Amino acid sequence: MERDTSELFEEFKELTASEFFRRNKQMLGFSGKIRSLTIVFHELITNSLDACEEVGILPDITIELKRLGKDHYLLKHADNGPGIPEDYITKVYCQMFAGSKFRNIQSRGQQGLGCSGCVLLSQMTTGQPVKIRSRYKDGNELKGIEMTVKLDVKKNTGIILNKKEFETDRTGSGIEIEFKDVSYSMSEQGAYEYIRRTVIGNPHARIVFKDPTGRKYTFERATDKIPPLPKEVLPHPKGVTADDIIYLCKGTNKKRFKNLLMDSLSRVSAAKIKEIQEATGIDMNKRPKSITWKEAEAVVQQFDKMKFMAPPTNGLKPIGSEQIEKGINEILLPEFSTAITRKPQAYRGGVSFIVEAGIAYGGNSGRLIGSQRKAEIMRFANRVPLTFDQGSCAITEALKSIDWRRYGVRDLDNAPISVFVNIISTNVPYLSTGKQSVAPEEEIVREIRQATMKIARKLEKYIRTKKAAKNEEMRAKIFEDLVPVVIKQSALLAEKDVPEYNKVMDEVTHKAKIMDMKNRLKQPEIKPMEVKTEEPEMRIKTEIEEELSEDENF
Amino acid sequence: MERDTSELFEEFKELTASEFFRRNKQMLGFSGKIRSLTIVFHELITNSLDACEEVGILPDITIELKRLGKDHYLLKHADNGPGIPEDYITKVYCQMFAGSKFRNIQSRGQQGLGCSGCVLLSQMTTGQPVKIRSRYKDGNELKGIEMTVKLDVKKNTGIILNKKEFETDRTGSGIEIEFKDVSYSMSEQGAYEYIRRTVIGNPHARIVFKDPTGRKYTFERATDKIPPLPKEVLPHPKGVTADDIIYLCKGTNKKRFKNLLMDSLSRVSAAKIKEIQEATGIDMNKRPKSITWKEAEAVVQQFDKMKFMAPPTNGLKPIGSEQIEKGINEILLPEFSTAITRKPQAYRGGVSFIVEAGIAYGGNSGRLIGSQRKAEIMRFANRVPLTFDQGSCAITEALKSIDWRRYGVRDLDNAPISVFVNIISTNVPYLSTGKQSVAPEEEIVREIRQATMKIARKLEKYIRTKKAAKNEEMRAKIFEDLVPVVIKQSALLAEKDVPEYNKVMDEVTHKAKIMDMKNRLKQPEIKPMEVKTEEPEMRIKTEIEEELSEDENF
Amino acid sequence: MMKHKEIALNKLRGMGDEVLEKILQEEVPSLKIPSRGTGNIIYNQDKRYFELGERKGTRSLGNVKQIKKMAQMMCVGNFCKELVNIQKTATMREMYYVSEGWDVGFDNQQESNNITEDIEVTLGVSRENLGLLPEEDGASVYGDITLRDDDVEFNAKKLGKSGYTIPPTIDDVEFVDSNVERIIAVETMGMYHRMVQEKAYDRFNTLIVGLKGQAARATRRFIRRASDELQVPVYICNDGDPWGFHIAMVIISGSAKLAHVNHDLATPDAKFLGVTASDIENYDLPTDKLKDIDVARLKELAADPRYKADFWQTEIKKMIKLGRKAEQQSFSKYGLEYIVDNYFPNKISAIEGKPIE
Amino acid sequence: MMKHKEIALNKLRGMGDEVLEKILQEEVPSLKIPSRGTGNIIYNQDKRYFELGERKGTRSLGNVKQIKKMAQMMCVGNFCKELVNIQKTATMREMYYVSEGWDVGFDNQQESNNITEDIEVTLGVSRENLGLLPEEDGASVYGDITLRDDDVEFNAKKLGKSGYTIPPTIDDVEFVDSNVERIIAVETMGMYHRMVQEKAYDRFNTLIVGLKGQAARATRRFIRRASDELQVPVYICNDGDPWGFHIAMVIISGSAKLAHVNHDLATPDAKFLGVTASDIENYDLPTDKLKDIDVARLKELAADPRYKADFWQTEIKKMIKLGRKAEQQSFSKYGLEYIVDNYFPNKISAIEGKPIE
Repeated sequence: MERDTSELFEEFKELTASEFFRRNKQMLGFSGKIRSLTIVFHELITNSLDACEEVGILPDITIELKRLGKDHYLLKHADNGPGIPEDYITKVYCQMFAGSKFRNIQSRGQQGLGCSGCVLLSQMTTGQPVKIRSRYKDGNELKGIEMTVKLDVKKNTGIILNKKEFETDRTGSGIEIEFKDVSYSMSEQGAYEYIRRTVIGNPHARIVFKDPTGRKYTFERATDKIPPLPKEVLPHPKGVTADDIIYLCKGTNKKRFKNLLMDSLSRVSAAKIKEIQEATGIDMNKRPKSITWKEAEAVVQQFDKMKFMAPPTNGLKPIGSEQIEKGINEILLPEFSTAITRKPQAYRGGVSFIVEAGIAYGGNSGRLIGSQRKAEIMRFANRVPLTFDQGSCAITEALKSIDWRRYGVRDLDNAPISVFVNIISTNVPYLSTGKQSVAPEEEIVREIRQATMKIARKLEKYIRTKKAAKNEEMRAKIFEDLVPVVIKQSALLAEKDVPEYNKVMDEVTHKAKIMDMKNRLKQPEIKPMEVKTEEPEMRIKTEIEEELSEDENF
Repeated sequence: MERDTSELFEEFKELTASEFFRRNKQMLGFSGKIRSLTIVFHELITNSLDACEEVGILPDITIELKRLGKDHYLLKHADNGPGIPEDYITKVYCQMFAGSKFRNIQSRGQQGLGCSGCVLLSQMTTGQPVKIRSRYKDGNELKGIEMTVKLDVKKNTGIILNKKEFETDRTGSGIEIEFKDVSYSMSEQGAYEYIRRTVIGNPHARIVFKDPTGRKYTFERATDKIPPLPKEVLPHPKGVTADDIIYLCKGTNKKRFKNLLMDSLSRVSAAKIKEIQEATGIDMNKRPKSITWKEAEAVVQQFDKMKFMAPPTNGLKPIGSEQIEKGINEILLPEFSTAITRKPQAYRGGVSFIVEAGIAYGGNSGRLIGSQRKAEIMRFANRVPLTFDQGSCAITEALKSIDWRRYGVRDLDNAPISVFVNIISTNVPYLSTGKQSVAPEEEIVREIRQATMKIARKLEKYIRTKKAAKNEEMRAKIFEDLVPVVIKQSALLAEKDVPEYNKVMDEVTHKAKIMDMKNRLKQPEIKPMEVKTEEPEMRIKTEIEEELSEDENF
Repeated sequence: MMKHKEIALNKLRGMGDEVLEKILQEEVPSLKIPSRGTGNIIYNQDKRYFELGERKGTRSLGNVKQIKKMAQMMCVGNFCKELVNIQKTATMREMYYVSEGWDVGFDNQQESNNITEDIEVTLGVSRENLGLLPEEDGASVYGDITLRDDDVEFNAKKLGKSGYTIPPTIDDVEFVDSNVERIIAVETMGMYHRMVQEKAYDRFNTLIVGLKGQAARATRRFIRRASDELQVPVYICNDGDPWGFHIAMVIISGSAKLAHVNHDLATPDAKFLGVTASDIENYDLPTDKLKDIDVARLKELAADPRYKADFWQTEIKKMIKLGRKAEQQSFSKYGLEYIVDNYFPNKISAIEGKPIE
Repeated sequence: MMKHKEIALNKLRGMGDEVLEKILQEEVPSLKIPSRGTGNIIYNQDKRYFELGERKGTRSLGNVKQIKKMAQMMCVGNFCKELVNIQKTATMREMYYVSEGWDVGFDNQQESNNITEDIEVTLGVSRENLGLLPEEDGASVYGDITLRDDDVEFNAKKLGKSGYTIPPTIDDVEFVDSNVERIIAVETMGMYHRMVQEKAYDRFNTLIVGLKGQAARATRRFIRRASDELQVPVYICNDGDPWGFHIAMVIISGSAKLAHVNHDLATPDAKFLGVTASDIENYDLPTDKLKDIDVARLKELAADPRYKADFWQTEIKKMIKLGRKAEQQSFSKYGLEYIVDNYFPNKISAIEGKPIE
């Protein structure tokens, strides 16, 4: 039965990334019908938001989902971002491991798998090509190009089936893409909830969504403030490994090791270089390519011993507590709300991050399950809603570890509360490929706890004052009822007349105090957000669909 | 603040697979110190077992783990498999997405990421190259080659630092590889338990393991029967998608579509081809390359409507109930054990699989936690132990859904029971990248339930008989005590003498029955497995280590 | 010795004989015991109480679950034989301790109670006739009745405010004389003292019986004998809830559990006076909400053959509809004397068709 | 009207007056109520029973938690005033229903009990003197004592086997005549009937008191009066366990809960006869294992000032060491008559220093 060795290796193959992921699509987050579609929404929306942000445009996103058959949908997506130059279109949509986001910058997407992954899923389930429209600035000119493309799985490249230019007066990109084996759901894991949370976490975005029933939701932006452009942040010495240094050395053009360190890492000054040279004995003027692993390791060990300024944080751009409150208030119309944006912190010694938290209580806070409002946790990383794998997430862990009873919430799960947490970082430590949960790094969990407890104290104060006012009123009622009884019965017992007792009554009921408390409980007026919901008119369905196709975004 | 579009795309990059996974090592299962090391053991051991099986050799694997510092280990691994031809060594160890196991065959590993992933992890954490030794048959000659290699991350290829040939009289391959940031643990998730379970699932393998304290464990094989070589199984028509057909069409040299279908899929006969042609109107003599997605979809829809023979199952090679019982008995020394290998079934209409299950009760079954034995579930897929993510696994789900009280086990979690389940398939539906849990496909869960309940009935019978024998004895005792009382008191009441009553006593106590039951409870003798444990002698540690290095496998 | 005690002795001897006979024939002996299971408790429409049917169970020497009980029955039999012989009585608790010296003991008091009941039904002899008495005293009685116990004669109106307490050995007490026109039994001692305080015994020329909740065997036997021997109507007034109803019904038609002795305990002519659901409405009484368990119990009663009369069916349905229950003492809402001044005269006059004061 | 009832009326009036005075002065009225908390219940070494100390709590009109109770106290006060005026009594349950018509009601029976107790301690007047009586009857008494209740005179040896039942209104009963030499109280009615059956009343010339478990207020008052007025020793024989010990001790030295009335209820000269731990050993009685709760209770007793006598300390320690307890009726192990024939004569003779039969 023995076989020859060479015979065994006749079957040896090399796969491209596309071939690999075609066999392992769950590694792209595509598992389960609902999840698959939500991941598609996630990839397209985050790409649009990132693109708009990079060029400082207020995002305006249009999505339409049409049902073509059972588990079969056509998705049309368009934005007003900078568009994609013609040469890059197939790279962005048809090549895995290609992308513009490999820098150390706060961004929503990160892997170079997003768009091409969606195209791969479409092609695997429908065999159809996708249609891309890009409008972009070419020098001073505005250019429009429409392409129909396929992904060549064996080569991990794109194939252009069709291409035509068109005139345009603005920038933006859009895609028309078909899927099978996916499904649209209103559940917490579904695409609609994903959009709703995106709007809460990105109050500057405007999203128009037309769902498969033809109902059109318009989420207007809550603010016209363009979020500042995040900046690339150089890695901090406390956060690099020997392997990172070797990798930097190999990819650099710098002539001297010290220049490489000072230019590629943050907080490394000439004085620090000197300190390192003295401590390690390594010649800092060496060519980077000649640096050995031992030397790299020695440098990293020295980094660990040295003091550096905290990592720079100007690259991190949080939403801001005011904007969060706005987002929460306008969507949830709560009885009480509060938010906080904390100062930057670092985890694992060198990666800086910012935690933002918000709490909404009462009103439409929480999730309506049956007739009861249950608490909901809205997790975000760099403003992107995290939808799956909540069990193992740092945010969940931190919130569950809080003793909510200390903040007047007897049973968190069954309270009408929404807790919002956003983690901002150039390098969010996701737990798994799908980037749906944040690793419970000690510093991050602690910071989320601190932030949430800080605002929970405000909630507690609100709940307490509200309760106290109610108690005072009940208390006064008791005296009004019982003082006359005591005095009447005493008179009967003593066999005497009932005396005048107004003064004693005034003293025991404390009326002034009650008025004062009621004043303190008043909330500022909230203007509800304009979520325009347009029901499809009662015409035959195809008509409605046709009407939408005329939308100039497609 | 607006930036130019072209400026944005200046930063556009294309990554290699190695670069990608260097940034995303958790996608290879490398997260957490204990888990990382267990995954390394898993990759190396499964590769060895697969390789031996493919050429029909009884596996003989040696692993030594040396502690070099805190979280820093050197691992030496060697097997007696067919070895790797010189030209393929760097491909196997230094190139991601390259491998020999992309066929539709029952095998342990599958992704072309195993060995190269280990090398990547080693290099990322230590910067060190790895040393490979391969002994293989080159024509009729035996050749030995030793190489020191590194992985070129930017190019996803290997770099040979050093190479020398040596003489050898046998085949096999071995590796010396260093890791940092990993740790060795005796826990259920640790490397030792992984080996122990491997031996239970692979009773034909011999594994010698020397742990970081110098203790040497020798797990002798429980059987000399070489497992049959699994065969490649062609995909079943019920299990293919339109995309699969298009993919086949692109990669084929066949001239006619019908030949492609008949040769690439199982159970597709000429008669079936005719049926398809008639139903779909597609010309079956067309060139495969000209097949459109629509046509492929039509064929798949037709497949769904047609009846085919069940998928061929001769490619699936289960362990066999007898071998499983042997493995269980010799490791766990149970009071009672039983195992079953079920007939092949198919899930999702076209992927065949076999479920094997075993139960051990009493003795060393279960896990010792404190002084109590708790139930343990030993999950396997294609004989490979599944260590992580047990919560969502089909095996866990199936076992938890069984009402164990019906089988005489009042509280499964706290019973001295080990339940063994192995799923054999050319295509085990793993839930996640790490291949640590099996998706709860309806058919698989049902089959695991059926298999386990079948053997649980035997367990129940054993427990019941044991209990019944005890009850019969207690029963007899009651009669011996009470018959005289009744008769004496009756005589007193009737004011008469006490009569002779031996015969009645004999009738009510059933002595013969008790003897019979006791005979039925006897278990066959079990010879405990030879797990030789050699403690390091009390010499200075370096001496022990040097002695081992002389082992000819390295 | 009284005749029924001689019968008891003969039956005890016979039980021993039956076992010995079988042994001599080399057969496994067994006893037939009339079943006390619900299936064998039959409501006799004519007699208007529960009695045991024909079904019997077997207790065999060859059955592991039955032999211990069989041994216990023989031991209890011998103990009772001795009690009857020396003309004494013992409590069940005393027997339980005496059994320490036997070849087979009891695990607990309940077990010895069950075995005693087994003997009662097997031999058709009541435990009182076997010399075994319950610990509990019976009800309190106040009013004009002269009794004789052993040599002592006394009148239950001349024994102080608490009246006469019915002893477990009531069958040994002779009813010498009485001129009362009726008997009124009430559930609580609170109500009993209220009636004594308001001199209801004179105003209504009645015996007042304070039941203290569920009526003891001795109380039921007393009421039955009083009904038979004094030939006057018996009225029962309890709390207006399913439990009050049933305390009355057990006096009237006996309990299922004591089906084998109901022929001596039940007083089928006794009448339930109240508190009824109609009373709750008519008198606008203070009430409590019916609990789930109350409603469930009411539904059980509605299906019970003892309650099949229209009166009961109507009142039970009305109470469920009302969803409320009321205590006897809730008439105090209208003042302490109201129940004696108004309620009793109204209700009893309505039944008897003439004023009673 | 008896003098103590006049005192009660005056005190009730005073309570009303106190509140009115403050109102007239435009101050928030409050009442001082002697504390019934454990900290204010003090064992009086000389008197040998618990009484209340000097500590007092305040019930103020200005306190939201106190005003309702204050209103309830005033209402109960007016109800009692009426009862005393018309010379009647009512049960607590009746008052609870009467309170329906008041301006402030009770949520439950327990609340009205608490308020009644508040009034008792505040005014220093017992509830019986305010016309409020518990529902429960007291113990059974058998033996030669002649009593008079209202106009009726009777002897407790001539009332049938169950004897005389002590009514809640025992203070209105006159002790006319008695020739007994002692009083023996027993915990269970089983033992009571055993003693009656064995004619212990004649053989020991004693009153037999059947306590029926924990002694009611009326029983304690009867024993105290009998001890005072007949001038004979009182013996108590209970189960040999912490609960039996404590039933005896409450008769002897009163309960903490009723510290405010112990001066009328306690009988400090009464003696505990048994069952003691020594009896268990000496008579080799059938026993049960002490449960955890029994041991905990025994340890509590050992620390209780009422048990500080050497006798008690020794017996409690011995019982803990034995780890066993025994019931009164367990003497039946030696035959039903054993306890009357042997145990009582032995134990009482030893105390009195002479044979008693």
